[in-house]
Amino acid sequence: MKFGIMVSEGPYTHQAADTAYNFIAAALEKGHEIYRVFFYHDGVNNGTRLTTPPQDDRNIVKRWSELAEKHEIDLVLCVAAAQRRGIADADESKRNGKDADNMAPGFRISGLGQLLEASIQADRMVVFGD
Amino acid sequence: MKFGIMVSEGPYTHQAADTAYNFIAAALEKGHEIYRVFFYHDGVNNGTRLTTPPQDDRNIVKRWSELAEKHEIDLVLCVAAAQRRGIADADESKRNGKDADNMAPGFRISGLGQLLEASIQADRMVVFGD
Amino acid sequence: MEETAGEIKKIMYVNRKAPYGTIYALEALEVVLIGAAFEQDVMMIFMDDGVFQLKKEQDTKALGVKNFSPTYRALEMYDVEKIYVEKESMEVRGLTVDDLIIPVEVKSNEEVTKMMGEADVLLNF
Amino acid sequence: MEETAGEIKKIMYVNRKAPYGTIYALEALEVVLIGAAFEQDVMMIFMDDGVFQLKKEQDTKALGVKNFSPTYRALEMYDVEKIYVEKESMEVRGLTVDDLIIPVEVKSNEEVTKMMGEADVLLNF
Amino acid sequence: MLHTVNKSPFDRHSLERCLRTCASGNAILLIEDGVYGGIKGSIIEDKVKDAMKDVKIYALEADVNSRGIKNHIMDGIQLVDYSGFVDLTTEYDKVQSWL
Amino acid sequence: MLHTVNKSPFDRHSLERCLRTCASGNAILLIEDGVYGGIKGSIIEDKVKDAMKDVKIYALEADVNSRGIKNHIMDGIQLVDYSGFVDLTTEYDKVQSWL
Repeated sequence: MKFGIMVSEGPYTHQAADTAYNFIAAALEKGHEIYRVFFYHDGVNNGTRLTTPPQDDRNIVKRWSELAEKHEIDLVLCVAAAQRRGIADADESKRNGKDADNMAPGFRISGLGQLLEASIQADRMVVFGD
Repeated sequence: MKFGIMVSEGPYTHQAADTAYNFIAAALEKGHEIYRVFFYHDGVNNGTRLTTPPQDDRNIVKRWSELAEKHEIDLVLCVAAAQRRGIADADESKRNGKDADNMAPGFRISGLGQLLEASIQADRMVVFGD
Repeated sequence: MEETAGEIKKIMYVNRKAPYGTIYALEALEVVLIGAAFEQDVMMIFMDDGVFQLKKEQDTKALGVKNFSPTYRALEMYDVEKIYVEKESMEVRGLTVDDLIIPVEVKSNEEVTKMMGEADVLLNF
Repeated sequence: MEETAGEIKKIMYVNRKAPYGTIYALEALEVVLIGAAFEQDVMMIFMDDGVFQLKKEQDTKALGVKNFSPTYRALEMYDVEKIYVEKESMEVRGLTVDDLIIPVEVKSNEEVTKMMGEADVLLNF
Repeated sequence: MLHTVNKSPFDRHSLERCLRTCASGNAILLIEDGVYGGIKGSIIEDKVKDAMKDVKIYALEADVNSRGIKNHIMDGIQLVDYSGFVDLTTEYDKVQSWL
Repeated sequence: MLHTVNKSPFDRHSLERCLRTCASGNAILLIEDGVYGGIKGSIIEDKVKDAMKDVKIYALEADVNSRGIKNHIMDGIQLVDYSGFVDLTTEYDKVQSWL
């Protein structure tokens, strides 16, 4: 089956990002397809490469990046939500007149249409939030 | 009177950062002293200069930076919380082996001791969170 | 944008959170507005604290944030016409339809259950 | 660090949130450990879902996060000895002191009210 | 002692816990989504009224107005602005935030 | 239709709202802090038991274990792992997350 996933909270503070990751890993293991993971609200904070979690803790951002690379999963950060919260790739950073960017590898920034499209294309839409 | 403030949530998602700001502005207006604002948990996300809120919305981060400059207020981001969430000044960024930093002007990164110290030194401690 | 034409899904936006205390209501509204371009069969249900989103007389001047409640009035222009409010959620909060900024269809909890059952996709905010 | 010596304040850490679902419990514990160096008169109250922080038998292997509940056992070494749990909060959740990972003093809601009144500073997590 | 409650009583249990735990002579300030606790005709009204015999209840005006419930606030709940919020924190010896 | 509840019923009202709104034949999966809703001897137990006449209730094992409540889960609530969570989402036609 084809899954669309929405993640609405950032890493570490709420469990949503962990549950979503574990769900997706299990779905892939069973041979399902992940059509897209759409990060909305504080969920965009999953896409910053500047996190440095404690040595004995999981690295949530890196885990997403590795998942995207290994399984070619489309990880999309909502552009409007990302602007509000200070997540930017090089293009966004330039467009917003910023002097730095912080997006992690494996993510891309795009519009809310990507959420709707995933909702329409996927066989199942699952929302993880607070 | 001397106030210590703790802000436990990031900008935009929860109202805590707005309430804290409005409270502090009113306290300063009345001649009170703000001993320190300590940003903990997701509160550290108040300290990123990469936010680009919509034109017709308030700029929460900039508002903090301006407040700090105008009134010489000590805005402290908890280092452990900031590392987990990807907020770093130039030093932190270098120490953590990162290629970029994102801390906004007027903030500084320091340890949890700063929260305790504020709790002890201030006449009143007020916590804003979720 | 309409590569998805042909497939029409029943999309239900489930709005259960109050405005201003958190951003979910505002960002949910942004989804609905963008979603209109996809020409699906959409409906919005306001239940629990979500009914407060539609409260009349919101005045955000002293708060210093944007009052986004007038945007609900624009939903009609976006062809979002199926807007439901759960009866029990209003009652618990001491509200009636006269307190709401737009005309809505009031549905009982039982009817909400049925509508949820008939939707293809539920988007939760 | 002890520039503040001389002033001893009664600091009450108010723990009302469950572990793992959110990070507040873990980060509150970090405050308490660091705070021990300040040699104040500290106490911790666990009430509402905060009592779940002290639940025995936490096993986080399948979750993939660190089990931080053993750290509560270390509080004693940090001279954090006043650890209270609200009786009513346990009852509502079907828990007893036998379910808890460390010995605590059980306080009624009325006693909690009194203790809060006697504290100088309340830190809320 | 001043208590702040910032969550809707229809979503969370924090207002009820605050009402149960606050001491006679304390004050409660409803802020953010907590102001919904001050609404007339809601299922929480009786509990709030009952508490008002022992504690003074305030609501933050900016939060009341933004939510459009100024005309719905129960009699006896006093509205304060941010300056009034600051005054309450100085008038009482400490603050308990029911997060 | 599958419902997920991720909040403690002692903190929020989402489990109660879910129990009231779900249809006969639906399933409910307790995840994250929602697993506390499955505890024996709590004040919510009767409501959950009552709902189990019409809906099947599951709890996510990783969340149950991490919270140390494996031996406290009510009879009739079935534990599933993440793979079982995925199966439930495919078995039922859609998911309602009671955030």
